[in-house]
Amino acid sequence: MMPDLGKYAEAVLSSYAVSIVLLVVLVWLSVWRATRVRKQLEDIESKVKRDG
Amino acid sequence: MIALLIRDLRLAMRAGGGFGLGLAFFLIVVTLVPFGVGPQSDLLARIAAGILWLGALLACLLSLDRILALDWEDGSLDLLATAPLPMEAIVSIKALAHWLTTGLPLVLFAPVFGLLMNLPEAGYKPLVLSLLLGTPALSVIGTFGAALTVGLKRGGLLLSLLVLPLYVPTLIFGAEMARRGVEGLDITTPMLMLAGITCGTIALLPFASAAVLRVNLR
Amino acid sequence: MNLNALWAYANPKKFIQATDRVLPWISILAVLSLVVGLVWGFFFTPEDYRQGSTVKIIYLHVPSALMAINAWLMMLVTSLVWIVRRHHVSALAARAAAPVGAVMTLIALATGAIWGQPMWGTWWAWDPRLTSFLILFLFYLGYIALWEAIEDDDTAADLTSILCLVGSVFALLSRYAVNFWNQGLHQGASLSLDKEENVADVFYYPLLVCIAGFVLLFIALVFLRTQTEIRARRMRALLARERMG
Amino acid sequence: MVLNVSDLTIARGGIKVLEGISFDLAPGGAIVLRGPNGIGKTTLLRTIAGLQPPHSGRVDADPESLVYAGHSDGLKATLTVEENLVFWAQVFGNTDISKAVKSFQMARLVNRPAGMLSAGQKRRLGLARLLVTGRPVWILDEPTVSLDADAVAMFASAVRAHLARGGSALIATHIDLGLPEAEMLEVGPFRARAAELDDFDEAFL
Repeated sequence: MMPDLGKYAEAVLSSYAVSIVLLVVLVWLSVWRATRVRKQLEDIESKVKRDG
Repeated sequence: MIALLIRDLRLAMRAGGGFGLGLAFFLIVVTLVPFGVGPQSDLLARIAAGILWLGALLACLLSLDRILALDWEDGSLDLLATAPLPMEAIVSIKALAHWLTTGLPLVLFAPVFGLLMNLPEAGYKPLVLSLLLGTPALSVIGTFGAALTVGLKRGGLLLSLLVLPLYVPTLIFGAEMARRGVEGLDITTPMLMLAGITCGTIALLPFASAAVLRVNLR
Repeated sequence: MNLNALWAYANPKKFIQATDRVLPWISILAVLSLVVGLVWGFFFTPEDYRQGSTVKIIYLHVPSALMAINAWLMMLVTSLVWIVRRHHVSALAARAAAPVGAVMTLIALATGAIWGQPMWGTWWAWDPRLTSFLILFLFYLGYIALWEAIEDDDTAADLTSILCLVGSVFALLSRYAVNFWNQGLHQGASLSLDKEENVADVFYYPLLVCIAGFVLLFIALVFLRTQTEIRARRMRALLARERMG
Repeated sequence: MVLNVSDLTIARGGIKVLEGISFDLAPGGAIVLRGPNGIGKTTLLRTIAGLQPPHSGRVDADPESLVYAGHSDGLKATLTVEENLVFWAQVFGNTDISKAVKSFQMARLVNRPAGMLSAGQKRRLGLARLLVTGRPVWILDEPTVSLDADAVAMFASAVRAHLARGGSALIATHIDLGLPEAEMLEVGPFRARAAELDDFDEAFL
């Protein structure tokens, strides 16, 4: 399954690891903040509507 | 306009520090470098031009936040903005005052610091010339940064972060010109580039600085 | 298509409605093409006769480098739109894109350094391309820091868009200056119209899929993050309105 | 009319604070703006002075006729009273400062650094600045902060002299200035109504 990367295995694997980690962190942070802000806004909107 | 320039220069003189501080900082940088890299005179001679340029740049950076912050705090900027001076002229004068109090002394004293750094003889003229051509750009770019961060309470660090990347082209061409001078190579290309950058920033950047300052005064 | 109709999406509400419809599809496509491209590139491409298996890094390095520059270009365009037409969504899209661009720059730098180690024998060389990317990264940091530092949203939008314009000019100047300063080890552009000279077909097709994946990922992230910025902005406006009573 | 404000709406931080303000200021006339703190008097004056754009409506005035004095006086502590005044006179294209020095009885202080003045003296110097600009329309934001009763009277007489010469003044203040001839304008009724809720467009509200 794993291709033979030869003497450069470390370099190739570490660059894939670094990049994928960075991308996942970026996506996760964006999604996390999106859901949080969406929820906060809904709370405020419902409160404002209730108060008139 | 001249009144503003005279006032700024007078303030720099009265406040002490204005003229001297940048120079003193420059001297300290030049003193500390041999402690960091060792006292071998051939090594110092090789890096002298670069260190002197870097020292000048840092000395400039040190005083940038004073360009506009003091006038902002005491309300002078509001009043100047409603005065019959165009904002572009105000920021240009501010940059000129900064250059006269910081850049020009550095240019004049650069040969002395060159002596300390064991700068080869061929290097003095290109070094002074490159500083003379380059430091006005540093002041004008710095004024833009100061205008961006003028309303912020802790703007000092942000100012450095914003301004230093903008300093890259000036530093590269200025230091390259001085370095080539030391090595006795042709300095025409970097000199023209440096002059071009300085003229370009002096001509165009005040418009951006003025726009930014107007936004900050809203 | 009528270009003027495009401006309708500058309305925050309409922007959120429209992007909500397409966001799931773009996200699925982005993940799909990234997985396909990276798996293809990692498992099913041969080694380069000169660079050995390190050539597989190209599937990350080139797309992220492209997106690092394109993200800045997109910010430049949206900043101009904000300055000229004053559409808030445009300014917020620039704000949303900046961290994505910064991460892309970081990936390009990291993969470049890791690649450089076996190829050039050093982690970091002051090579013009690498140096330019480092400077670009600094520009991203300054831009993001300025957005964060200013409280008033419209002031921040104005200042950051002017910084983006000025920064673009100086970034270009720096690129030229850095080239002049050091001629560098980096190979020429990996992609160009006459691909025969640069990258062989076996590497080329998975690379294209990866680039498509990065572009789609960028679009999806910018849409999502712009929605977030719009909502955060509306939240601040509602809170301020409440304070006024 | 030297200043004509019609249906002006102003915003602070993107939020409307005052709306539908209209008034005229004639040569020799004065208007005093009254209203509680935070209602937007400062924003209104800054908008009229041209420091920030109006949200909607019009301000018609010759920008070369206005002079603005805000909360801070724009004085430099290390410069003397005379140097401060001469500087502002020159910025506005004048040279003579003697009249300003006389009106605010600052003759004894001219050679003293502004940093050595008391708070009230500083404020007087800031107001003396208005005279040296030579501009007819004064826009003053809380001009009597930190002035004692005598100094307030001095200020009132300076404004009166200015009006008598055909100048005009627009003043925001809480206290009674002793200017019975000035017209009062209560800004409270112009307070902006909160924006409609579901109208979620460019303004985010």
